[in-house]
Amino acid sequence: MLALISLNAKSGPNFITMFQNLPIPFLILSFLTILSSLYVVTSKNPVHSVLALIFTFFTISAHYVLLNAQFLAVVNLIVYAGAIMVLFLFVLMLLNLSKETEPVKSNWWGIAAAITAGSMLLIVTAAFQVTGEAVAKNPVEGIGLVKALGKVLFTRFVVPFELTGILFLAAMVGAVLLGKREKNNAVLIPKEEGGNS
Amino acid sequence: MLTLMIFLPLIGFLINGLVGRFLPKNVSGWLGTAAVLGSFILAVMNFNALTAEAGQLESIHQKLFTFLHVGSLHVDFAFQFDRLSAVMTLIITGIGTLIHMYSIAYMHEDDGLYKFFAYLNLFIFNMLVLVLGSNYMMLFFGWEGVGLCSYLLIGFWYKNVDFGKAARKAFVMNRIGDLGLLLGLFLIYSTYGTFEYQDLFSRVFTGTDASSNVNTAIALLLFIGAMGKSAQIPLYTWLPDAMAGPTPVSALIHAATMVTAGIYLVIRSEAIYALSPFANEIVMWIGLSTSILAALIGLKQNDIKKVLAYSTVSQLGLMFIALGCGAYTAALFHVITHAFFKALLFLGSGSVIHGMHHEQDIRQMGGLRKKMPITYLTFLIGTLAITGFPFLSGFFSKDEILMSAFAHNKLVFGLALMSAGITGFYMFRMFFVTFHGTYRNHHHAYEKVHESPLLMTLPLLVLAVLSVIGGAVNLPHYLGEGISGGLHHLLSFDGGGQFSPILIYPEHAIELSHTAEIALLAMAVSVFVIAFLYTRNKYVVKGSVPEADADQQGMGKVLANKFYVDEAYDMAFVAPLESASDVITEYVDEKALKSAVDGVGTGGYGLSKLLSKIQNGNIEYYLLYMVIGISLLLAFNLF
Amino acid sequence: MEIILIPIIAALVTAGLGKRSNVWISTLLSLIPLAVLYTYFTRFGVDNGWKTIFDLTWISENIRFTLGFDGLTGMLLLLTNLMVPVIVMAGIRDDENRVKLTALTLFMQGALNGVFMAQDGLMFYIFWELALIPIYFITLTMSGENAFKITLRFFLYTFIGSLAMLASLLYLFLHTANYSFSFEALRAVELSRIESIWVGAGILLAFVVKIPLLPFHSWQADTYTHSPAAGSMLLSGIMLKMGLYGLLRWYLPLAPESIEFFQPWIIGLSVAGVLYGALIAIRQKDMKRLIAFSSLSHVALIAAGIFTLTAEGLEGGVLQMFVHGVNVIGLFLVVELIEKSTGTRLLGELGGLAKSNRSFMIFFMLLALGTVAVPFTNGFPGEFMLLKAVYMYNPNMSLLAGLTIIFCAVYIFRMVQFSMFGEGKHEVLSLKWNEYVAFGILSIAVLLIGFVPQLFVDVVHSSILQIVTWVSEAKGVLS
Amino acid sequence: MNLLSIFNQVEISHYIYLSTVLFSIGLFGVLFRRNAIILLMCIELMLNAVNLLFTAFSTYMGDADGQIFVFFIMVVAAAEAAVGLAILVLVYRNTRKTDVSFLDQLKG
Repeated sequence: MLALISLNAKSGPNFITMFQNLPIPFLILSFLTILSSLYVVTSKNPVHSVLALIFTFFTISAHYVLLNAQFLAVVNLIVYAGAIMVLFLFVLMLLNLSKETEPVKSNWWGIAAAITAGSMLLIVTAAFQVTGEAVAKNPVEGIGLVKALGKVLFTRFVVPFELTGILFLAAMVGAVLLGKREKNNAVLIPKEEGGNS
Repeated sequence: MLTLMIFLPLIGFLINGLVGRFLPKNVSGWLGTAAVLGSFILAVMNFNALTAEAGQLESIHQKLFTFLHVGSLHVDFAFQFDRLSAVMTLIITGIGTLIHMYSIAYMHEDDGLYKFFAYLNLFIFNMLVLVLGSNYMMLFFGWEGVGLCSYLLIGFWYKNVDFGKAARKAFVMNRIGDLGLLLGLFLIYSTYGTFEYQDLFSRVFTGTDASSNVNTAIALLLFIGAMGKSAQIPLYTWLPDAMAGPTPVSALIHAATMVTAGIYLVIRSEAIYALSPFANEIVMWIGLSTSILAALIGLKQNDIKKVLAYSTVSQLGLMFIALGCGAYTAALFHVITHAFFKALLFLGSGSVIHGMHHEQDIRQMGGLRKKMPITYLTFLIGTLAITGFPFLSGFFSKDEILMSAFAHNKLVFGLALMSAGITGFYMFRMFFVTFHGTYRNHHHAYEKVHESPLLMTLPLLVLAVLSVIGGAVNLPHYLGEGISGGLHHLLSFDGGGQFSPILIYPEHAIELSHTAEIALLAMAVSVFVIAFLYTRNKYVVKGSVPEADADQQGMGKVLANKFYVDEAYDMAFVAPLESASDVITEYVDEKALKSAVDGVGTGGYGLSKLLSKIQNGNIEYYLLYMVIGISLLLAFNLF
Repeated sequence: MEIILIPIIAALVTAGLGKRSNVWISTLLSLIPLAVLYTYFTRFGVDNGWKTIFDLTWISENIRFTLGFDGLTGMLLLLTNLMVPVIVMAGIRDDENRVKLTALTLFMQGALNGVFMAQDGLMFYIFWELALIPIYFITLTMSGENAFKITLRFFLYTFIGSLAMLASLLYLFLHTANYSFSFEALRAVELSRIESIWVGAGILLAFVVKIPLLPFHSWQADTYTHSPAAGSMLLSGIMLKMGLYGLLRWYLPLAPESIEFFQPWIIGLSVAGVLYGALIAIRQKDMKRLIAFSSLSHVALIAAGIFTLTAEGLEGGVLQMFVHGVNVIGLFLVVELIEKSTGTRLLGELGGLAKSNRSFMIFFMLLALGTVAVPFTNGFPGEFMLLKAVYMYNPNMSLLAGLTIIFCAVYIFRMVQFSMFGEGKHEVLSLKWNEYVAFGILSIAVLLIGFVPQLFVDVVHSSILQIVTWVSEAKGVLS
Repeated sequence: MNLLSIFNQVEISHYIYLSTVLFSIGLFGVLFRRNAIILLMCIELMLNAVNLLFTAFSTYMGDADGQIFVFFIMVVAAAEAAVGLAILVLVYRNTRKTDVSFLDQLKG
């Protein structure tokens, strides 16, 4: 951390002053994003986690709007908040996991995880401090709109686009296959642990 | 002719060694004898060629091949027959022949007779290489070779573990001396750049290549070798033990020839020794102390061969006194006479042992005079010769040593005279106890004691004659200038070559008046008379018998136990060495080093166990490791 | 090339024949390379440097399959191809392992020939490792209960050493002008002193482990003791010489700038090893162990001699390499026959064997004398030269190293005494034709070298001269 | 079109910090939680952090490619969630657990 601070001191505004000139909406949004994402990982109740995550996605969509990526903002809401998270919620409900069933991990594990994640954060920020250069601002009107995106997607990225279709197909088939109940599907679990009900 | 002379015994060795076991005993015996006899005859012929009236030669030199030529090292396999070598060769082959002959009878019962003769022949060969080599390397070959033969022959009766031990002791003690000799050789080579006697000595003589310190170092290192071979303090203890070998071996190797190799070495290196008075002093004092010590121990020994062994050590000490005083001729003279009478005594004792059915303890003997007349007579002559009975060979040679000591240092003379006097006591003690008095052995009936066969008594007789007249080789000058000093004239012959005489430097001239000489003679004779009368009174008139070792008291006990030197050596060298070996084996090699290596191995195991714990299948851990890994990777790239 | 291929083919043939092969066949097969070697000597001679006699593009244009021949190589090839027949003839017991052991031994012969002839650094390394493969199988599968542990220790040592050598060779390789592994190219690399010390240390480590010098020897005794006789013979008689050969052929020419740095260390360690091995040997009860430590002591003296960088030391070293090979193989053969006859090789349980078999006794004595370095046996000239070389380096060192002539007499004659002399408890079986021939070859070697060492020294003379020249040139560059 | 002229007030670095923080929180979740469903959610969170960064760069540099990538990431995320959840349901049916520790039973 000391290294980080010293790096900051070298390369511009320090950690506190860098927030001073920011627009209020951005600050509020960011604050909410971080808060809700923290709740996602710390909440003991999975349902709360899902709900917090959906909220996070909403805030991120708001960021997209701020960034003039309107199409993405909408898609994010539809796909993530709408589809994926509902899927999560649905599975939770289906398995009746709303209670706090998760085994508690020991403290040292939490500390280890925090240290590891923290050091990752530190390193990535430090990396930016060391190598980051001011990106030339080159805003182009309307690249976040469907029209512009569609043009790029169906010209330069048409092959990957088609490939994602295949990926979806595969995922769909896989999901269906996995979901199918089989007679003898306890292969994963040794008998003596008696997992099969 | 020279080569043939040297290689005849080797041929004998090869024949006996390879096919000896298929030959009848007599054949292999006579074969071995013939080889040495042939060698003797050739030696006489060579000697005549060397000293022929018309055109005397300094030496006959013969190079066979280059033994080694590497870098700065050049060693020829070459022989040099000069006057010193000639004298030694004659002793070796002459006495060798007699002892071979004697052995045919002495060893006739032994199954390994052919082997015995093979070893003896090999010994003669090595001894010839020693004295005939034309450089120090050749000397070293022979030096080691005779040591080996000595080992083989001491341990000849290999079934006896103690004999084997004695043999190894002899070899190892000799090797200690050899190491000194070897280092001396290295020093010679690095100083003078050659091993060849002629080149070397002319360089020593003319050049100022080396400081006197270096010469002293060389002389002392060579003397260490001589100590080992000639059984001087501190390396003498092997010689009495070496009596484990068959008696002819004791006569040939441990009395007449091999043990005098040390004397030969010093005489040969006279040029170097003469430049180092300090080394000479050391040689003299070592010789003196050895002479007295061995004589004292000899007083209380009851094994007939042990007495003779200590006597040999003592006489060798006397020779070194002479060398230390610069009386090289006297030393060589004593080598010759000593070879005669000591071989005689040993062979005589062998005859006694043979007659007594391998009994060696003189307390078990007595009164053998009547049963073994020839042995008795010859033994008497030998005893008289060694104790200095006037006008026998030992008288002249010993007196010459004493006189040179007198001229050099009165104290040394006194002590040497004492040593010579003690000789009289122990020799007569042994002689009287063995041949006079009453027969005391209860295991063998007196009637069974027999005189030895002719084959054994003949060499005795020959040697007895030589012991009587041997003094003629180098008569003192008070007997007349014309006939005296033969040996000295022989050795200091100067043919006018680059390096001429064996003895380059004049002897420390014995400038004594005739009166003084006569006085000294009188002292020596009176010491002899006292010894004779005292022992005769004690052992013949009173008929007392020496006590057993266990009954000895006070000083006698110390002497009977040989001053506890063997025990002291055991404590000081053998035991520490063995425990050092054990400690190193157990702690350093097994524990420290091996466990260090095994530590690497078990460390590897431990590490792999640790790593396999990491691979426990738990995905959370994997995740953690993955993230840590990525972090490290990034961090590494970053800084 | 033939000399490498023939033994390997012979190994395959032996393995293929299986139980149908016998001592005759394998002996004859192992003797063929000797004939080839003879033609090498006549065709190429031993003068005029290290001649390339086989050359083939291999991995690249500059990493070639090159074989060379000169006196030094010839000497080592002679040792290998003379001793392997001895081992095959008499050293392999007629039990279930015979075929396997014979095939592995023959394979080893080929690999060793490769090591001694390789003129390309990479080839040298590959043959060096290839020679380990047979010994790995021999020690692992035939050394009794502790085989794994012993083999592990052995291989830990050798692999670490080999890897260090590979690293050094690679470093040199990367600094060659055209990325070549050839001896000449590696030698031409100019190194600074520090570089040279590191490179030299890497190369040295491999050789020092194989020799082995003092702190790196603890693989030796156990491996020798527990391996079958043929394994011990191969290891001590020939494989050790790889290390010494490597010193002469690869270390000295490739990293001459580092010699001055290592010289006092290696000589010090060697002299310490001489005494260390001798001291331990004095009290060993197991004959094989005794010989192992005696070998440690003798080989250390060779290393010391080589590092004195004098002609006496180097040529004496090469001569002594040959001599030690002969003697140690002979002694192991003696022990093998004793063990085969009596079922034990512990000195306390033996005794009086001399009575039962006289010719065996003579052969044993001859080999023992050779080991003790009595004049007119093979041990003497080499030991003399080596001690003289050490004396020229430092007289005090030679005094210490010279103690070996005393200790050696102590332990060798102790072994002779306790096994052959005294009252008989066992008998040695009478020798068969193959054992007679084997002992005959060894005895001739013992006496021939003892009487005319110059014959053998001349063979290596020009090779050694060249090495000495290179080393002194490099020293000139430094100073 | 833009609701705020954000370029003038917010540097790209702020988005980088934000998304890094989000990513780290997701990472922490992945490491800390044992419930497989939460794990999947944390992964979604991390993916979104990346998406945000992509979008930010895309906008600041005036290049649409970044947003296309976000699009693809969403596709992959959706597929992943579908398959992952299907596996989860299957596992739950067998073990009555959604704990990731079941994975140490895998034999490979």
